[in-house]
Amino acid sequence: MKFALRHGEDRFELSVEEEAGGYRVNDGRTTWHIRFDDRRGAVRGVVVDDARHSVGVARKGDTWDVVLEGINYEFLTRDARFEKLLELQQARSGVASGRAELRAPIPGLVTAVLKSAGDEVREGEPVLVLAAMKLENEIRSPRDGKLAEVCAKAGAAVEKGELLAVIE
Amino acid sequence: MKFALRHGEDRFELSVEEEAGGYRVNDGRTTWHIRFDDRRGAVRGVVVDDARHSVGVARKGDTWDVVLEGINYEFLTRDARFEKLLELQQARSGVASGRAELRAPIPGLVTAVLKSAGDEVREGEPVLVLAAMKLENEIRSPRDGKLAEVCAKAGAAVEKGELLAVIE
Amino acid sequence: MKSVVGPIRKLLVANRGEIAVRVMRSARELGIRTVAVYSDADESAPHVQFADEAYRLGPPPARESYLRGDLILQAAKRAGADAIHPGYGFLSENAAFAKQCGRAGVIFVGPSPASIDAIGNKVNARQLARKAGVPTVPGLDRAVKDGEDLSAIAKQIGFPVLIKAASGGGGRGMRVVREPRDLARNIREAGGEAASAFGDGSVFIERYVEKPRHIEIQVFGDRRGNVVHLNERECSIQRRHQKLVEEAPSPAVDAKLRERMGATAVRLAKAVKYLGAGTMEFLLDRDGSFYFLEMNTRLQVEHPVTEMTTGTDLVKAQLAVAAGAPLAWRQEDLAPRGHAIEARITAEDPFANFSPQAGPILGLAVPSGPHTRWDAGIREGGAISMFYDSLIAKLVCWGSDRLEAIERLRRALAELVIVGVPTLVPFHLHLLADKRFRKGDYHTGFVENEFSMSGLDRPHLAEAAAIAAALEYRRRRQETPDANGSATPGTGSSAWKQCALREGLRS
Amino acid sequence: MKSVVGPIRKLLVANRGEIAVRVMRSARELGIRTVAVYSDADESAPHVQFADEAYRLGPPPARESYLRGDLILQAAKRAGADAIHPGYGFLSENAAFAKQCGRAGVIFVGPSPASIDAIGNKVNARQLARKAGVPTVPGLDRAVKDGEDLSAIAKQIGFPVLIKAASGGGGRGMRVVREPRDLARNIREAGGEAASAFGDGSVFIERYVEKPRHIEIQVFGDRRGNVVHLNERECSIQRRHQKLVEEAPSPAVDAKLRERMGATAVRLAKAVKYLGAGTMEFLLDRDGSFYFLEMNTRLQVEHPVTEMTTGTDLVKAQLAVAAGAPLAWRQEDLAPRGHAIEARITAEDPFANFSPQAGPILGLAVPSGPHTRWDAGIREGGAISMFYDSLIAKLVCWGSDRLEAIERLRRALAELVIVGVPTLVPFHLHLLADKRFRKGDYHTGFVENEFSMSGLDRPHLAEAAAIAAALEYRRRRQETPDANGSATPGTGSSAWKQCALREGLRS
Repeated sequence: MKFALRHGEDRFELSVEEEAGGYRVNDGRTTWHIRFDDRRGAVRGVVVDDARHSVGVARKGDTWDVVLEGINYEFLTRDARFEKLLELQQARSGVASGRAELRAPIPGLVTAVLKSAGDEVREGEPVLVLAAMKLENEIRSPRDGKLAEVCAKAGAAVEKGELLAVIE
Repeated sequence: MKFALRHGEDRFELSVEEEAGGYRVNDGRTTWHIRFDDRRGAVRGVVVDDARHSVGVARKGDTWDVVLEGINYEFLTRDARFEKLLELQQARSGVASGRAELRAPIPGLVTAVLKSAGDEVREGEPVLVLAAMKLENEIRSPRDGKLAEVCAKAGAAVEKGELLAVIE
Repeated sequence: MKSVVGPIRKLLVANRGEIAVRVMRSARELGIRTVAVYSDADESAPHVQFADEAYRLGPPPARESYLRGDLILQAAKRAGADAIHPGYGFLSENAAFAKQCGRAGVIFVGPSPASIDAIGNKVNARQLARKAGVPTVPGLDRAVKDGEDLSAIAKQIGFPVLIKAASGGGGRGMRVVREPRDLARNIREAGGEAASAFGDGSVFIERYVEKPRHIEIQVFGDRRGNVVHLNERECSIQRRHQKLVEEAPSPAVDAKLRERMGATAVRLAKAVKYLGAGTMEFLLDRDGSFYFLEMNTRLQVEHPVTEMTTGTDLVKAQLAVAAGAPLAWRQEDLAPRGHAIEARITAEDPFANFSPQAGPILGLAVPSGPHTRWDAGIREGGAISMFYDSLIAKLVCWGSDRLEAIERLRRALAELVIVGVPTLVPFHLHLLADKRFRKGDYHTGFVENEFSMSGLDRPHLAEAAAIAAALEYRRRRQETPDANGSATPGTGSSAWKQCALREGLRS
Repeated sequence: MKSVVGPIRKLLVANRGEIAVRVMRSARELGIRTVAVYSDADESAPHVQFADEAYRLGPPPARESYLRGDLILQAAKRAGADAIHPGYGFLSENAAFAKQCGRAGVIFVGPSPASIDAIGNKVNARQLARKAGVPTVPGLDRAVKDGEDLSAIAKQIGFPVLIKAASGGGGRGMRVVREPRDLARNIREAGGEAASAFGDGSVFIERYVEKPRHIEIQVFGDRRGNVVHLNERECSIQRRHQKLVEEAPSPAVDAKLRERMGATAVRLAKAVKYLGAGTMEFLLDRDGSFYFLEMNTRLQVEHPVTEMTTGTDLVKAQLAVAAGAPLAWRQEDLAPRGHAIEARITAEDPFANFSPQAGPILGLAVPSGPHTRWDAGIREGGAISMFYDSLIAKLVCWGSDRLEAIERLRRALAELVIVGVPTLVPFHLHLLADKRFRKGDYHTGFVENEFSMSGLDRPHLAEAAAIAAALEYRRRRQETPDANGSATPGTGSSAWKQCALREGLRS
């Protein structure tokens, strides 16, 4: 069975097969022999070849959160066929055409909306202010362009990843 | 909705209704106002009238384990209608007819079977020996009678509650 | 202003998170009943679950809940609480609230409003210090006035200068300015930040000391005027003036300097008739001279390193002196024993410029064992709210010497697993392995200017993490077709199809 | 017999549960790689997960796994371990295993086989003690012989007498006999129990001291012949000779008695050239006289109370002296500071005659906070196996005095929640509230003869528990029709019907 995973820029395409005492996992270049503690609960043991790790793993909405040596990895996990489909879709949609989305990097409260739909913005120019954890964060435009849409409203609470504005 | 619970000799028949901010629970004599922390996880808060408790609660097979002030309660939980059915069934079966079952009080290893089917036993007489946690426990007959059946075999591991012998 | 004194039988803790739990632990051990207050975001938070009683304050934002002194006093009245412990942050250094407590006949566990007024404000504190003969950093002895000629002031002090808010703490409203032309803008910005954080926009200016150490002295006073100190804490591991790691004793302070700094702090505390726990912050220059910065008139986040090296319970001592008892310690019993280090566990991503994170706590494995302390306000199944500070827990280790404490903390950090939000754990593991840190060779600018997280996210770790994610995904998918990954054993392939279908619909 | 000495880079821990984890923690802090061994029952147990490497020994029974010295040495060879730490129990006091380690070129972290032989056997130990001028309880200086005239011996000693196994510890093979006619039967039974527990059925007889205290002295020796003691531990809270609660210092020992008992223990340890951690057990009579009982030639379960009152890490010290280092402590640095108490958390039901319990750990909330230590070999999602000892964790608290330590332990016990198996927690909560215990007024027979759990299971608690069970049952039933109570939101009534149906089928 094949699995495609993404964490930030990194992509992993892993094939998994059962073998005696565990699994054989391959990413096209390397093969690992894995033992994975199958009890329930969020903290488990995983043995990669001979290296033993204590690993935290839990599903969070659409992603899988994995913690290893304190580092938090957030994986989008899909089977490989599905990943191909998704890429095709994205190629067809606006992603490749120069459209940029401004999404909330953290959950927070929108305390000010500085631009309106139709405004021109320069790269680095603040579009709105998001307050979270006692700090105010300016959300800036990733490039020069025109605001096609501003979805955020001052006073509204937004979730992480929520669409705030679209630049074209 | 009505619930019947048993813990050892104690029986509780509780009716539960939702009310603002929580539940109203009644056992026929007393009414309690309850708030119950609805997050997931095994350790939760329960407020009974004004008394706040931290409570551990988890399902274990057919029973619910509840821990309160360190004390472990094991409840057989069924709705009240079902409980009635069960009692009828038990009344019809051998429970009331003087048949006694010898069940393993703890999981362990049967290290010796001292009696065979057909043997007469007196109350308190050891029938077999169950080793668990470095101690040997003699399992004794609850009353005078004749062994109708001895299911336990020396050397076998038994689970808690497993039938070891039947006395008639 | 009369002060309320008397036995404490019921204590309201006007705070949340780890410090509320920590305060309630000591109260419990003293047989004092505990009362929690909470915002709607915290209805089933650990501090609420821990308390004997709990009262709702209001909606999640602090201004509508934990900063509402009036609602807190109402709750205290309803509960019949004799005393209020403010923790740190929120209303802990608010003289007006302390006054209101006094008027309502409730003990405020902290110094008198007069002491807070006298020394809690940084400008006043500097003046007080000068009078008491305590050295301060050269600077303006008062807040900057609107339209004032800044160039003259700055020339007099000399660049670089530091702009600081007169009220509050924690680095908000602080700016370093190296060039005269940046001065006016920074004063404006700092003032704005201070106004929104503390409700007081006044700022002042002082010389910026290069590569100093942040050393603070814990002091403690009773109602009879006795004051002792409990040695120093080293807090130079900071980022944007937020402390990340604290230790006691400081690698830069020897017994002689400890005695000098301690005596200075005690002198100043006596000058304001200080009651309870307070902290004098100093800058320690590389030449061994030290300057008084400000006083925090409350319990500090980092108090556990002092407790572990002196065998004390500072919260119990706060409650005792607040109730009128004399100090139970003599100065000579308080020499530091061994070494303790605290790692602040915040929900911040050290790989993403320390950006704060909110989210659910999906899994939690907590370190323990010899000489290891875990103070936390989180639990599995709970959540980190975006409405409050990102500090979620503290991990503190003691060792017979500094190196043992460091190695113990590394061991304990390796045991800690928090699933659901990125935390500072990888930062701490990296810092504790750093040669300069291990030698004790660091200053307040170390983390920002001389330390980097790059290269830490090793490829083999990401691979192992991806493998774990894939295997867990596979296991759950084989068990169940539903979105919550629960355990309905089903046939692998049909489950697979349903899952793919649902994900297809979602994209 | 040559002894193996040298630096330790990789340590195999020949044990399981809390003590294996505890030993590995110290090894980690020293930068030593850790190797676990496990039986099939422990494949994903905490001690296995904690280690850098892990090797399977065999099936669950200890005789086929943790007692198989040959398999353990094979694992050490495969792993390239320099040393083996035996923990307590299992092979920790087995001179033959220590000898095999030496032959295999692996450091046995413990005393030499010669020391174990000389003092590990109780009969030898008594003779040694007499020679060294250490008082012992009047009794037979050798094992009872088959067919010996017991009445003469008993008359000489005087009733009541105590029958004890010559090897092993922990109360197995022990009997008090008050009447001459019960003597022969009890010797036979004790011998049988000892034979099955320790592989050695020899027993001996001594006077039974009435209402004594069980006081033990921690000693420590290095390869150069230096020996120090780390004060006493009070272990009189026992049941069937199993310790339940231990504290340091003892409420019955003052500085003068501590010095006398300590000097006695050091003298005896020097007499056998004792290496590493060992414990001299004494009976303390009500008149202040004390009698040597036996020596445990290993780390004790209750060592944390010593660590917390002396600021030490006994496992690190064991590893250091095993590798040839001299003791790092001077006797004058080891005076006890404050007070520590340990509660043994065993899977035993105090409401059912302390019967041992096995089962899954379905939920776990662990205490923490100031001066609180949790040493455990369990985790949520794991299980208590019927194959091993019922000790699953230890909760230890320190306080500036005994009463503070007691109140802190009560607070911490109240935080502890273990769902899935009954534990000793209610026993501890009840004991710590007992007036006689709080006054320090108890002896080794206290729990069995003067203390009762009756009346503790208050009706309102059972009601609250029943209510929680009903509400949780209701919530899960409304959410899901499946047996695992997972989270598929469904319509309440149809879910209900399915559930009832399934349960009907099951009965």
